[in-house]
Amino acid sequence: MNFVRNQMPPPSAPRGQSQQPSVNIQMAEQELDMITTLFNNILDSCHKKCIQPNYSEGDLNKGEQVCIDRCIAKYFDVNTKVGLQLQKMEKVTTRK
Amino acid sequence: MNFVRNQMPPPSAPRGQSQQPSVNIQMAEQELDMITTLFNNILDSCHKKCIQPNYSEGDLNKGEQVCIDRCIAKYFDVNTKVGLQLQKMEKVTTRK
Amino acid sequence: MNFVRNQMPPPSAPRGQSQQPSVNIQMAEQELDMITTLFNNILDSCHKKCIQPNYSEGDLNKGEQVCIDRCIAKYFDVNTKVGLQLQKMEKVTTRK
Amino acid sequence: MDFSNLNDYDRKQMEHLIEEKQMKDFMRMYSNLVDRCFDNCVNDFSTKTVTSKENACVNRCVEKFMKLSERASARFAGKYFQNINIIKK
Amino acid sequence: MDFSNLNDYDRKQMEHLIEEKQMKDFMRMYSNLVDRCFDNCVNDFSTKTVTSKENACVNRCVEKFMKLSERASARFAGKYFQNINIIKK
Amino acid sequence: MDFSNLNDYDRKQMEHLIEEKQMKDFMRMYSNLVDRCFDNCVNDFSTKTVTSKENACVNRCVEKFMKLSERASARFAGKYFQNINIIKK
Repeated sequence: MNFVRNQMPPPSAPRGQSQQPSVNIQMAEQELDMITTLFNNILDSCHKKCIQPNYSEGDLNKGEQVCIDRCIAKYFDVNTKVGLQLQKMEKVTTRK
Repeated sequence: MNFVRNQMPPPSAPRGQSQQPSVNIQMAEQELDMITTLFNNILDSCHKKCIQPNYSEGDLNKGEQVCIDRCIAKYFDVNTKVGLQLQKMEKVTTRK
Repeated sequence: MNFVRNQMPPPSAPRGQSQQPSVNIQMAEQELDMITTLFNNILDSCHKKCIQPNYSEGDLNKGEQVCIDRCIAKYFDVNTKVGLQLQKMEKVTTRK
Repeated sequence: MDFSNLNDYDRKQMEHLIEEKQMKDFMRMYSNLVDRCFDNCVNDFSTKTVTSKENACVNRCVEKFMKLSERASARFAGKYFQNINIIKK
Repeated sequence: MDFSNLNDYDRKQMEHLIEEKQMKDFMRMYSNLVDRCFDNCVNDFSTKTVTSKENACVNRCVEKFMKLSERASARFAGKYFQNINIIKK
Repeated sequence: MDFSNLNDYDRKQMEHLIEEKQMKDFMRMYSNLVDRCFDNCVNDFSTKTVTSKENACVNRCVEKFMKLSERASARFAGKYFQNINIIKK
């Protein structure tokens, strides 16, 4: 998960700007958990979709590399779309 | 998990009644976790048993509805039976 | 997980000996979590490899017993080998 | 879950704890839903764009799951009341 | 896991932590066991009652798993002692 | 994840939290990797020793996964930047 330290995403204004340390920490922690979970799920899903479990060799062959790149792109998009759909459903049912 | 807020189960006397805040909180938290886990496992299992993964439509058809109701009832019963069986086994082996 | 209490592993000197309670607790907790996870994964994997899900009887038959013993031994070895391989890879890429 | 024996301080703490757990549980549900719908609907890796067919499948997958969750919520509460006496020794 | 270098305060804390973790681990094991036995044994949804056949299957499933856990506990402790030197660099 | 609005105390706390989470995440990755490679590679229970064939398979399994993780890390960071505006309402 080194990408967290090495490549910081662009700044994003946290909601409800507050001077209370615990709230900022809590929000930062939640975002960190979301990113970690998303990354780990991508590893799992794309391993399942793109890599044969017979492990004929240790390197990724060309086909696997292409599959992985596309899998990650698609997973991200599905992640976004599902989020938007859930938001829309929330507004309709006001279940929150 | 809104049913937690909206539909409180009937009162149950906690064991070891104590005035220490942390113990009461701990027990309440444990019970909450059990309920949440049970609910989420039911969603997973009954989705697996009752819903075809081709998703021909977004609504639940009549067959799926009936299957889901029965699946939930059965899951609850299995949950109870397993609990009772584990209790019986504990007493036999006094493994605790 | 009673083996934790009943059969303490041989003493191991913790790294960075310090008088700070929290560091010792943290390291002990981490080790405990590793052991618990390893044990639970062994139960899962060896159940999958050795036990038929038709459950014709409650006892473990002779074949299952032998399979389980060998499965546990092999799982442990794979656990060690993977650990050593990851260490070797760390040194090569100095990714830490 | 009887909260009537908790004092005011505990009650506030419990409310905050429930809020925190509901947030965590929503995040977990969201992640699992994405995983489920991706695994079931996305199989065409000849392109890096989600096809309209896959898109429609994901849509229905999400809707189906939320409807399942809604129905299960109702049935679950009912069954929980029924069983609460058997589980407590 | 050497607890001899922990002072009395730490030792008490560690004992409490182990108790808490054993409780959580038992709950996890219980939930997983229900899930496993339900998935493997319950497949007849023409009725909302657990059939006697399914009941017997669940019984054997639970017994089989607990016997596996018992055997694994014994073998695990043995193997842990064997390997402890290899893992620690 | 903007840390510029955190004061010095928070920043230290956050750094410690990230370290703790990275350690936990590494442990989780390690456990899952052992599980995955064991499940896929080890199937010969006529012996209690890992065969050379199984050994080689585990080796390649680990290498393959780490290479996947490396590639995914790079692509992931890129995609995260791309999408950050869509997700934030």
